[in-house]
Amino acid sequence: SSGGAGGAGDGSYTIGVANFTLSGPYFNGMDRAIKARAEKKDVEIVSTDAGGDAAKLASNVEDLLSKNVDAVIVSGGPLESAPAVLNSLKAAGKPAVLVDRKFQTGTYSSWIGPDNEAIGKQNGEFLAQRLPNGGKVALVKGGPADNSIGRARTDGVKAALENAPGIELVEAPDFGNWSSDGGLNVMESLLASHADIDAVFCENDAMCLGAQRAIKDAGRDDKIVLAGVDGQAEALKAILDGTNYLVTGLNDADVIGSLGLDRAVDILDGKKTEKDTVVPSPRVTKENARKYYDPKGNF
Amino acid sequence: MTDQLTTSAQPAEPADSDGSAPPGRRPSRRPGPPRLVVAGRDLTLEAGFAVLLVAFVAIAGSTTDAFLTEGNLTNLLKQMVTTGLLAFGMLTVILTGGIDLSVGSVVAFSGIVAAGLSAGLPVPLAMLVGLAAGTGFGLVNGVLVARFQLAPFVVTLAALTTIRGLAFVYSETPVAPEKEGFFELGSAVLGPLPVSTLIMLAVFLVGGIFLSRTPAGRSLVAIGGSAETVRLAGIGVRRHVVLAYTISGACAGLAGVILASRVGIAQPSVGTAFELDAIAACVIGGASLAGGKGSVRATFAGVLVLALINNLLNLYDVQSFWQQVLKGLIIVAVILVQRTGRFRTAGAPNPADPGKARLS
Amino acid sequence: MTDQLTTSAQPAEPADSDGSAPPGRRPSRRPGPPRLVVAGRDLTLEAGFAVLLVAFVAIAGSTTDAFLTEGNLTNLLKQMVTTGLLAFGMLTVILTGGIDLSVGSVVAFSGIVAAGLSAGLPVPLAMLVGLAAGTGFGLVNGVLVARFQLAPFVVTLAALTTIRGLAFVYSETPVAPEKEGFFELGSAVLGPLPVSTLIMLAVFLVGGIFLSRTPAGRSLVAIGGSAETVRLAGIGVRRHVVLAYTISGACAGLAGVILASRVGIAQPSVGTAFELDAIAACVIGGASLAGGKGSVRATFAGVLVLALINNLLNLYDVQSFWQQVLKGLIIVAVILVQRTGRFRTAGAPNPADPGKARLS
Amino acid sequence: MSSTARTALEIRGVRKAYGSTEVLHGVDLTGRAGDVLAVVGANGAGKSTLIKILAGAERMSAGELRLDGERVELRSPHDAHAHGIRTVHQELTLVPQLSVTENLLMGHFPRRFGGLIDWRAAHARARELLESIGYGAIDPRTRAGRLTVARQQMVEIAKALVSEGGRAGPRVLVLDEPSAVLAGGDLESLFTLIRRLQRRGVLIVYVSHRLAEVTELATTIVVIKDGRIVAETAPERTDENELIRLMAGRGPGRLYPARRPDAGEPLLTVSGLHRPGEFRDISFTLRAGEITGLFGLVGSGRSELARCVFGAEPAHAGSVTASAVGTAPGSTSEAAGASGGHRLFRSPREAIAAGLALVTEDRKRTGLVLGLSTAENIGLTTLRTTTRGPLLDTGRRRREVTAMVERLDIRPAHCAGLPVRTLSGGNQQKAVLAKWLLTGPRVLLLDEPTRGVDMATRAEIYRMLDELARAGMAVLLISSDLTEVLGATDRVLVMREGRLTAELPSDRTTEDTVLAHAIGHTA
Ligand SMILES: Nc1ncnc2c1ncn2[C@@H]1O[C@H](COP(=O)(O)OP(=O)(O)OP(=O)(O)O)[C@@H](O)[C@H]1O
Ligand SMILES: Nc1ncnc2c1ncn2[C@@H]1O[C@H](COP(=O)(O)OP(=O)(O)OP(=O)(O)O)[C@@H](O)[C@H]1O
Ligand SMILES: [Mg+2]
Ligand SMILES: [Mg+2]
Repeated sequence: SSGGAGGAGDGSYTIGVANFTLSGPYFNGMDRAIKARAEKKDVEIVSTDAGGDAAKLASNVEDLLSKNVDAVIVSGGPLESAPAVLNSLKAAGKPAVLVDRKFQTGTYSSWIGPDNEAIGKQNGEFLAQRLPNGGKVALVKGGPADNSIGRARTDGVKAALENAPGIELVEAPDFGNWSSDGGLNVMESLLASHADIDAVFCENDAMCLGAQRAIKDAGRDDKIVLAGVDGQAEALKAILDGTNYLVTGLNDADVIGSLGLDRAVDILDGKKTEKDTVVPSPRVTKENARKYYDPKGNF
Repeated sequence: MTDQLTTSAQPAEPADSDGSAPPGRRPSRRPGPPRLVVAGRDLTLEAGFAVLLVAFVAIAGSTTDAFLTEGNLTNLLKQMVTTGLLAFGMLTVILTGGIDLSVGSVVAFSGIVAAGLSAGLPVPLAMLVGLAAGTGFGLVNGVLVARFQLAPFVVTLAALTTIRGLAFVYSETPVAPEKEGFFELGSAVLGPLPVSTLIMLAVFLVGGIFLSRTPAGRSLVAIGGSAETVRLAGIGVRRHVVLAYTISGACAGLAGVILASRVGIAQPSVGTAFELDAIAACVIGGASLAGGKGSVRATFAGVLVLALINNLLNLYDVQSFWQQVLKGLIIVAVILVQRTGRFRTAGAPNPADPGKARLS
Repeated sequence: MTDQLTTSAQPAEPADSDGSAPPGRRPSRRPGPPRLVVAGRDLTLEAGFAVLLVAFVAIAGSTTDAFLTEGNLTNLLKQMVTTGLLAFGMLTVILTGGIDLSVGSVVAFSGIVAAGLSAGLPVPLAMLVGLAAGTGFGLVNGVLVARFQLAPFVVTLAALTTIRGLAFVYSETPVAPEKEGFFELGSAVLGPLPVSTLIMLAVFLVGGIFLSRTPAGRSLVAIGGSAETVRLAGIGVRRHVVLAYTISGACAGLAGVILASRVGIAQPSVGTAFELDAIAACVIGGASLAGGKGSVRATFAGVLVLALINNLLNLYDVQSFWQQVLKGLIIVAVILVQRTGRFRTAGAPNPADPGKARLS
Repeated sequence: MSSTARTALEIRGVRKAYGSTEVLHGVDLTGRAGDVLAVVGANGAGKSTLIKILAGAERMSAGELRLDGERVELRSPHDAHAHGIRTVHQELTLVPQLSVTENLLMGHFPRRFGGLIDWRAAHARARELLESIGYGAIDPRTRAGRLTVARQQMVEIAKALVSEGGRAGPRVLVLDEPSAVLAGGDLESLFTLIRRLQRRGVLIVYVSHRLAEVTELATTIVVIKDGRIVAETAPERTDENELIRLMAGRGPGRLYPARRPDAGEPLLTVSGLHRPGEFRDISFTLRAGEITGLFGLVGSGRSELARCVFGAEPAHAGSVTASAVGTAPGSTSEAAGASGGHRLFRSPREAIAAGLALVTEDRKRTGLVLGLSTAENIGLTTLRTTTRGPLLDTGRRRREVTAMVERLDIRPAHCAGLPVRTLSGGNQQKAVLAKWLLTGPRVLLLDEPTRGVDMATRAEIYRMLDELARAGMAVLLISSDLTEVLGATDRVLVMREGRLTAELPSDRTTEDTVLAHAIGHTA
């Protein structure tokens, strides 16, 4: 593409996507969901990746503005806030649609994302039911400590389990870095220091998949159950197969991504839209997993 | 392009050509490749980079409209600031034969401290504290390396980890300063130029003079060539090594403060892998990790090359993962072209010293 | 502890003492600090590490019940595998005076390719392809460094970026192999020992023999000391440098395949900053980034030290960012103790060669 | 000099130990202003150690040092400088990346504008300094690493004369083998300089293995043996033979073995070898049983020529042919040809395979791997061949190395496991020689092989070369030492500015004649 303007005139838009990072499957899936949706709607997409660098995200957005895109979808991932990004979009008068991550500060046009605390709560309630006589629940966090998405999820779980009878919570001291190998390592350490874990909650499915492997290697897959978040295809499959991976909270990158694209187009078309949209995160268990399992999905 | 670079990439004495190339008289006394000498300074290496950059710009300008817009050029200038500041500090350390891996963590720490303190202190003071924190970390690194004779790689790797941890200890969550004044440093412009870019340019200018024209600067370079020689010349080696790490820490502190101001929020997790870009800029600019060899101007060119690569890949709409693939390949291509030019001019790949050559 | 280490950390030439100390005869012919010589091998450095590790274990075992459980020890053994494999490959490269920053990306690429191909190919074959891919990347790195005389740091930094990109190009999403056979390598045990750990030990054993007892291994070490001397002795320098990077690539490929098998799912994003741990292990083990100096056994001890630090910090339930702070401080403490021991035995901090000392 | 001159330097009971090895066992020395105090001794006797202590580079374990009667402590080189002691160390210490000016004026730069270095003035001062001591040919703006070893040595000497403000010279000038790489006019310049400083009342401490030089220059000669002073004498009261006996503890014997020219068939033929900027149209033949000397002034291109013959550097034109005779069982291949009429060794490996060996002039950089043990260094050339299966044959290696250590009398006798770095200079040189002898060469090229080697060892090396030649080897001895180049060889090739200018029979040629050909003043 020659980087030309889409412009509302001929009805075709060019929309920029500013990804904070693409190196997690979730964010990557989001990016591809946006692209897939754009293809259907005949919108041109320019996607950028800041590789986890907040300043680069800001300059990527500036690069996008240099290319005269009509709107920018910001997938901020673990980024708490990005005033520079929102300011430059505001200054250029281009709509800013946030997907997944809602920034704490700054003005944006619209946000579409999950309620992370609710997902956590929902998982916690599931585990409380599962462990009526109490038990030890381990929490595997993604980190780093400034990641409020993860914190919200863990807080949700804690809120649901704190008052449940006989439940003891164990927080892994180290972070799993949102990846399967990280989840594996953290779980191995937990298993070594706690012989009596009954359930594990991980802040995302990738870590849970690693944790599940550690539990299996330790030969304790008949005693420990797992709960994750996201609805990553491999996790859905594990749930569907009837393993000890029992539940996840769907945080569907496909849905959020395509809604985000739709929202951007709606705004450009001048339609009146909601400002903040919480995408529901249904609880996925063996019963309903088939409905959500799509091995060829974007995530 | 290759042809023009032939005159450029002579290994030369980058650090040397700054200082010791004689003013005036007999511009090309040694038989050898043609060299560009202006006002007594040997600018062959720099001229080569200039040619490379002009080529870059010409190609970019003629193939994508977005490149030569004011917005994009300003953007480019801003994007260079962090890497530029870090690269200058890194260069002083590399010249002594060391390395500083901790700069990314220092960026995070200084930024978050400055942002955090700005709530209670006047903004300039809070920023100064951020800068001072970076300087202090650099000092500690320097003392561990010089006084206790520890390997710079391990010392600064440990510092990378520790300082990152401290940034989180200071604040687990991102800090968003309230005062508008905090954002000025990062967003102010002077005419067409961002103030942050001007600060970086000033660091390169003053730093260049420091390294090429002051006894302390020359001692740093000499230490990288042979610390023992410098010691035998009655010059305090440790003191200068400490100085180099302190400069690097100060540059990282400054970069951290500017970055927080520019992004508008300070995160304890910012700055991961920043050290790699900074080192890459130095090495693309011909610096040798063995020490004693490196040029301020060529390092600046290295920073520019890296920023251009990123900018162009974005403008050409290259997909993220292919960007990574291409970025690596382009870097190799750039140093290969540089090296090839060197081969040609030198007649042969200096077989007398392949060990050094490999390291450089 | 310090006292015991006094006998340990004599600078010596660790790699050297492998090959050239004649077995048998005159166990302690050199007057000097007490040295531990067993069966003609000078094990002073290793003994020092052993003391350090025993101290570690004793303290850990007596303060936390969880440490000396079978489960935890098995964990420890498993968690060493990746760093161990990467560290051995890194050591061969460091011995030549180079560095390989690309190992983390190679881990990701090999793992994801092996996992991806395992759908269509027999598992061992798919894994072999993963290993071969790593070897191939190492070969390319080696050729760029040795044949084109490019700086190892930039070449492998570019490779880091490019190979990471290629991993994503191969598959943007994690790949979960279907076949049970894929997980065997990572989870199988032989008696109390994980097979993956045994593989790593075998690499260290065979690799140690390679470096200390074969012409090619000795050439690698000598090249790091003085490439020109080696070239004039009629030994092909380039070939050996290529070999070193190829070994590093192969080790990273192997580590990637084992990791994917162990985790059960291969992610293109795995392995970020793995190179830092690998380099740290080598340097904690006394290797010099200037080349020519490094010990296989001490590198192994370095791997163990790093794994123990991580393990203990977890067992003591230290919060993540304090873990980071402490990890850095402990690393500095370890090399400081090592260095202090060295000072004592050598009588003085060898002022004759501060440059080298700083680099080492 | 007059015996009434004040005592400038007094050393009492100096001891030095590395670890638990004591190298100096209580050395006493006295030097008066204007003296040339020559310190002689065998390799490893402790001369350089003593000098490092004087330079503040090493600290003594016990003892005291007085300057002009006043006790001083030298904690660092800086202290030594502050007391007016300047040193030229045995090993070159220039920073190769920096210009000559920077190396010379390091720590003493002229400045302006509140601290900035005035480079113009610095270069001018460096040039002035070099010219004032007769080394004006060196361009102060050249990178030090580009200079030949000899020129670097000259810069080292000049450097020792720089002090604060570049004016007042040193009180004590310590020279550790300054002449080892100098010849002809350059050596004369050094002597002139020493005499001039002497007249100014500077105490010169002079270490050298060239006894002729020592007896010519010294006012007092001190013999050091195994870390002790064993004799103190004046040049007029002693002779070279006595000195050698004092140093070595045994009679000197003949320095040069009697040679009877007995050239066999040609083993190495060099013809029309050409490398632009370094040497032109070089042709010569080395024959079995013959020792050929190659003399020339510094920078005449001898080292480059040797490296080129050995395949370490490419040539522009010409050929090198090694033809072997059937006596040696070893490899007897011819040089591999690149194209017709232009046959050269493309790598040292090919040259070695054809029976060549090259002892380079810079042992620290190109002769040894300093971090490795002596045994490993000696075994380097035979690394690929001393194997059993895929592994090194450590037993055979050890036997070979031990035999070489004994044959060349490398000290200390247990050096095999020691880092070669800790050997004294002369013993390092022997280790390099040992490395090459292990390959069983047919043609031995030696570039300044006796640099820094004591008299007794030199005699051994000459005897060894004689032996090797008698056994059918062709030897090329590159040297800047006129006496040596005539004494130890059968014929001498002379090189000037990259060309061969003469071939002279050693036994019928005078030093003056050789020098005349080297300088270009032939009748
Ligand atoms: N750093 C060191 N560690 C251990 N031993 C050393 C060290 N430096 C020198 N030695 C030993 O001290 C002794 C004296 O060495 P020194 O260099 O003073 O001899 P030298 O008289 O200068 O010999 P040469 O004529 O060969 O230069 C030698 O046996 C040498 O091996
Ligand atoms: N005035 C000079 N300045 C710098 N380099 C010089 C000068 N004269 C000659 N050279 C260089 O010296 C080299 C030839 O020196 P080479 O070492 O081969 O001579 P040599 O006769 O062996 O001298 P030496 O006695 O120093 O070993 C050439 O590469 C040449 O470029
Ligand atoms: Mg000496
Ligand atoms: Mg020479």
